[in-house]
Amino acid sequence: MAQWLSDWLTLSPQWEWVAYLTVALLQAVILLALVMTAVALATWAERKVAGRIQDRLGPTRVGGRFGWLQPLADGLKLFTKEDLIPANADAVLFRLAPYLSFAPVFGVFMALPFSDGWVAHHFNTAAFFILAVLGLEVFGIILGGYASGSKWSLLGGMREAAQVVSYEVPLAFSAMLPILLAGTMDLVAIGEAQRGWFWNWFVFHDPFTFVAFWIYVICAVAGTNRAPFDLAEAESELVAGFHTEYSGFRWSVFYMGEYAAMAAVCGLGVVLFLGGWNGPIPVAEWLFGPASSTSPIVNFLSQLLGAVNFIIKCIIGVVFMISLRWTLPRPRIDQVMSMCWKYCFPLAALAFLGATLWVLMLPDGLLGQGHPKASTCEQSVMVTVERIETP
Amino acid sequence: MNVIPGVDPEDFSVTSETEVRTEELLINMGPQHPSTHGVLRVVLRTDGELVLEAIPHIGYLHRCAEKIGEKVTPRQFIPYTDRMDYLAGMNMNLGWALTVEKLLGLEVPEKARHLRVLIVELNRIASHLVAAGTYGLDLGSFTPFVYCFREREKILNLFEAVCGARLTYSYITVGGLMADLPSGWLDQCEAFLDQFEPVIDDLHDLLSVNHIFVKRTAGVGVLSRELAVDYGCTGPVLRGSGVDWDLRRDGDPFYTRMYRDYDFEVAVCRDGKYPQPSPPVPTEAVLGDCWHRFFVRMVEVVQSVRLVRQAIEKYRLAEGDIGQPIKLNQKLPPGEVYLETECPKGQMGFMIVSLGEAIPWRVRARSSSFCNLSVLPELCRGCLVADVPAIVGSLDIVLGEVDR
Amino acid sequence: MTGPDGMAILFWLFAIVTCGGALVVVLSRHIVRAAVGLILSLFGVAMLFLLAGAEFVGAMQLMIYVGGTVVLLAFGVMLTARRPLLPLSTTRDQWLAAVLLACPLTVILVQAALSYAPTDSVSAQVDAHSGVSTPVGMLPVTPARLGMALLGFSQDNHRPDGGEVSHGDSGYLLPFELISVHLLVVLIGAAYLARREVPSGMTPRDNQGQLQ
Amino acid sequence: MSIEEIFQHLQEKFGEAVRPGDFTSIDPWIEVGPEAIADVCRFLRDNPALRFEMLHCITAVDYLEVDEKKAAKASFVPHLELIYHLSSLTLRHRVTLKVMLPRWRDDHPGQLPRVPTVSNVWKTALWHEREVYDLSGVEFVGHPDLRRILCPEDWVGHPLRKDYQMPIEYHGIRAR
Repeated sequence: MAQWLSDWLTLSPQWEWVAYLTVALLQAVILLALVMTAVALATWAERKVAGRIQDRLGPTRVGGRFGWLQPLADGLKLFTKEDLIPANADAVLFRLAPYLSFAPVFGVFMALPFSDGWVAHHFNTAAFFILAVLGLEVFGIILGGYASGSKWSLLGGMREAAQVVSYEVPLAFSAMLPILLAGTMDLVAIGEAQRGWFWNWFVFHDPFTFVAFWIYVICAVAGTNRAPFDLAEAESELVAGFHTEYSGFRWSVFYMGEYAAMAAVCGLGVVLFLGGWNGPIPVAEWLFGPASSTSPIVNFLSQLLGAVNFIIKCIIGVVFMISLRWTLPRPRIDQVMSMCWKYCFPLAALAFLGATLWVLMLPDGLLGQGHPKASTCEQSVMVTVERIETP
Repeated sequence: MNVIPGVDPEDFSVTSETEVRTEELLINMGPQHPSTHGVLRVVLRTDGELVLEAIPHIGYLHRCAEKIGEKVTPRQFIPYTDRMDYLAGMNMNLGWALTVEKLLGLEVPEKARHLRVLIVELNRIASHLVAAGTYGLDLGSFTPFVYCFREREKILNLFEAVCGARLTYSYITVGGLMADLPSGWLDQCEAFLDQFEPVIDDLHDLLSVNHIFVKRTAGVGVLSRELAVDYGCTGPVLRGSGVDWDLRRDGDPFYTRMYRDYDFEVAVCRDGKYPQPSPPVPTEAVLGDCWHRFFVRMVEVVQSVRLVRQAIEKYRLAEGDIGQPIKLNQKLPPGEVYLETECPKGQMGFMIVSLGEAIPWRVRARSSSFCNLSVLPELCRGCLVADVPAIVGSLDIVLGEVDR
Repeated sequence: MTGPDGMAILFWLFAIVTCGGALVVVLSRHIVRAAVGLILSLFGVAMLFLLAGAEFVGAMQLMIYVGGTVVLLAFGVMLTARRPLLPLSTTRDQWLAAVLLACPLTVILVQAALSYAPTDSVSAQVDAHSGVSTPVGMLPVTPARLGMALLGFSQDNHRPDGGEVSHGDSGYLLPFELISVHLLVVLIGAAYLARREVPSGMTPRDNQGQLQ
Repeated sequence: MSIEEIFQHLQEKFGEAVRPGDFTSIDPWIEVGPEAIADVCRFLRDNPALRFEMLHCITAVDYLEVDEKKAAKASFVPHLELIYHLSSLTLRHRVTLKVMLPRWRDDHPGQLPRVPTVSNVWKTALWHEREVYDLSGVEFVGHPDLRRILCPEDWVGHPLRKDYQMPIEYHGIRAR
């Protein structure tokens, strides 16, 4: 796109970077808009789904029939609320913490492919980049807890950070299985590998990836401090954990960070395990012929259909996480920690081992008919070796 | 335990080599606190996550109702009994009314007796619903709370139709009841009971057999039989420890006469099984832990529904009217009487000492939550900070009753 | 991705962030601000890697340093703080020693940086995937190649076709194994050091018996 | 087991310290001397034939006619009564014990009457005795931690005494 823009502006070479910069900014704005709508949708969905689960209506007054403008109303309220900084808080860090916890999650969307070609920046190591960036979010929590100056928010922050840090390990481990199956860390390739009918999705590839998927779900929920694992708010004397002292806009940034993280983790899970933009029935292939057909319009339409598939799956994931919150009680902090280290992590390791054995022993799947494009382990080795030979 | 005697904890030079020195923390839960069910202040001395000692402080809601009892006639004291356990106003009224009737040697007509059983058992259901809902809240699940309060609203609507009030009824008074049932009320009540039974199963699915709930409550705050009796715990807290004792069956004859022709089972865990229409007991649950205390209340709700249905039949068959309460300033015979009744929280005892005038000489209220709460330090020693709300919630205390 | 001077702008931006962060670490009297400064400087380094097209190393830097080490440092600092954190005050002679050490080091680094002959990147080979232009001489670095190198398939020099593996050809398998064993030992050591003797008196969880 | 048999058991063991109260009233009671209450309670709990495991409550009733007119024909001499309600869950019977105490020790107003504690027999007495001390002003000798439980720590006077006067103000809050 950048190349096309610079020709259109007929810029001489050394001014080319202006075109690249504007394209980058454009993509950033689109992504920010997308993240904001995702967050707004998530907050609205949270209140509606919670209402339905509890046999009540949820917001219905603000804006039209189903109260769909409620997030806007919340946002407005939060922006106009007074933004106070506690007396013995560390002002500089207090201001920095919310943005330190929101920015990484925004980074995740940069590498997340919405459809075949629709990815802000095509990372070769997208999955690894996303896991690394998700790790950054922890520091926002620690800083928020510390900078608030009160013993309780520090305790809350520490407790939540410990949980997030310890759940990242099984999360990364279970996310490695699709990488193993697809042979690369490039999410677009992983998505490609799951084309065709829904049984080509990695979650149905073999029993080990199925187990890994559910471990991924648990760790995703725990890693973003959601639902049954929101320990900090639970403890009676920690009140609201690290963001007790925040109010107004800063608090809403933390709030957005949480929902954006939820959407990001759902998105990653969908691409890794549930076939990303490939719908359960390969409609795109029937309608628009093989994937990379020539005419841009057809190409665009198939990518659009892919994006719709992806977004629907993400919505289902988010609604699932929300419904978890309103049905299950909270486990205790030591139960959460022991579940992570005694159950999730060993199981993830076992699943990883099982998947590798499965791939080696049954290269083309249980029923003998191969996998559309997924290169098994040795194949990926062969592919890499050939590529090396030809400089 | 890890503070070495004679060493000033602030002195850094001495760090016992075997031990990473952890700082003991004094955490102050309450008196305004989301999970202490009212103005209860618990000071926790903790070492990291571990609670070394829990010291409850009460008295924030003390109105000295007993002193007021010496200034008003028994019928005028009824509204004060409502404010003691404000979640079970009817049971409190009944307790006081029966105590004075025992002193007067008064017997209410059949129709009034059945109506009293009906109203009191409905109030027990409402109180247990609050207990179950707030216990779900203490452990983090919000939905059961909403379901419980939706059902409780329907009961409060029924009470509002009967006596005009939703919380402090003053409906059962000495010598009978303030008014008879409005027409059509019994059908509404039956309609409520019919649609209420499936909700109990929902609550069981949401809480009693929910794995995380069981993990949070089974084996936590175990109260042995001897300790429960020693601390004078009564009601679901006593039955949760396996003691087969229910005043409606084994109480003072003057009180058990009221339930003489009703059949119900006492909700207690007899060799691993509860009275039947209830899910199985999970394996991790130890007799006397938070789970059992919670489950006893759920089983009691089922028994109360049975009692209300029988009371409706008997009320329809009983002829005559519900009789008249005693005059406002009727003279009391000299004497001293103590009577305990089975309230949702436990055995609520009332004592009246009269020297022959209309105003009693001394009024005494023995509160069940007062004794149930006194066992808290015993249960919280060595548990985790996250267990304290679970234990306090399982005791189901109401501070109005504790402080009187 | 961007023309040569566009790249320069971004490079200078991230360089400033890195050096600024480092300065904050050194000069700040407040230990947590120093930690944040460390985060920013390591973040800057990660961005420099990404700018240079080495996505894998950039992400690795992010995950290990920023996500792991500094969080560990923050945990260590905040959890052991007995009373509000003491301000770090460096005395006069410490400054002297620091400057004496720093000067020769900077001289060496600057001299090395200047003497490096910039490759005349004539035609930037734009990578189809990431759009990162890498000078012609270098092969596009992908994690697959790194993985292979670590597992013994030598990447840096072209093996004679079909010849057996000569000395020095076996990639980085040995160092890879050595490091992992070393890390394991460190892990176990740390766990052993931080263990907590169960005090002889009350075993903390005698009635529930789960925790210890 | 009826009140007479219980009294029989106590009579044999304690003889003079135990006096028959009133067996004909609605709630029959036995009178016990102040200094023997702890031993009687321990005996009632431990004796296999009696086994009173549960102490329901301890009540203090203050007999003092405040206004002079009625004081003349009051049917009682001013004194303080402690009433213990006990019951046995296993043998399903109840008993009420009474202890007669002077309103003030050696009649010096302000010196609370003394009674040995039963908190080492039933742990529920720990809080009940604190409440009686707090509201009615009776000192329980041997109680591990006798402090006020319902009124604030620095409250003056014992509200349930008949001659109790509400203070004018408490920490700046007007009370009367």
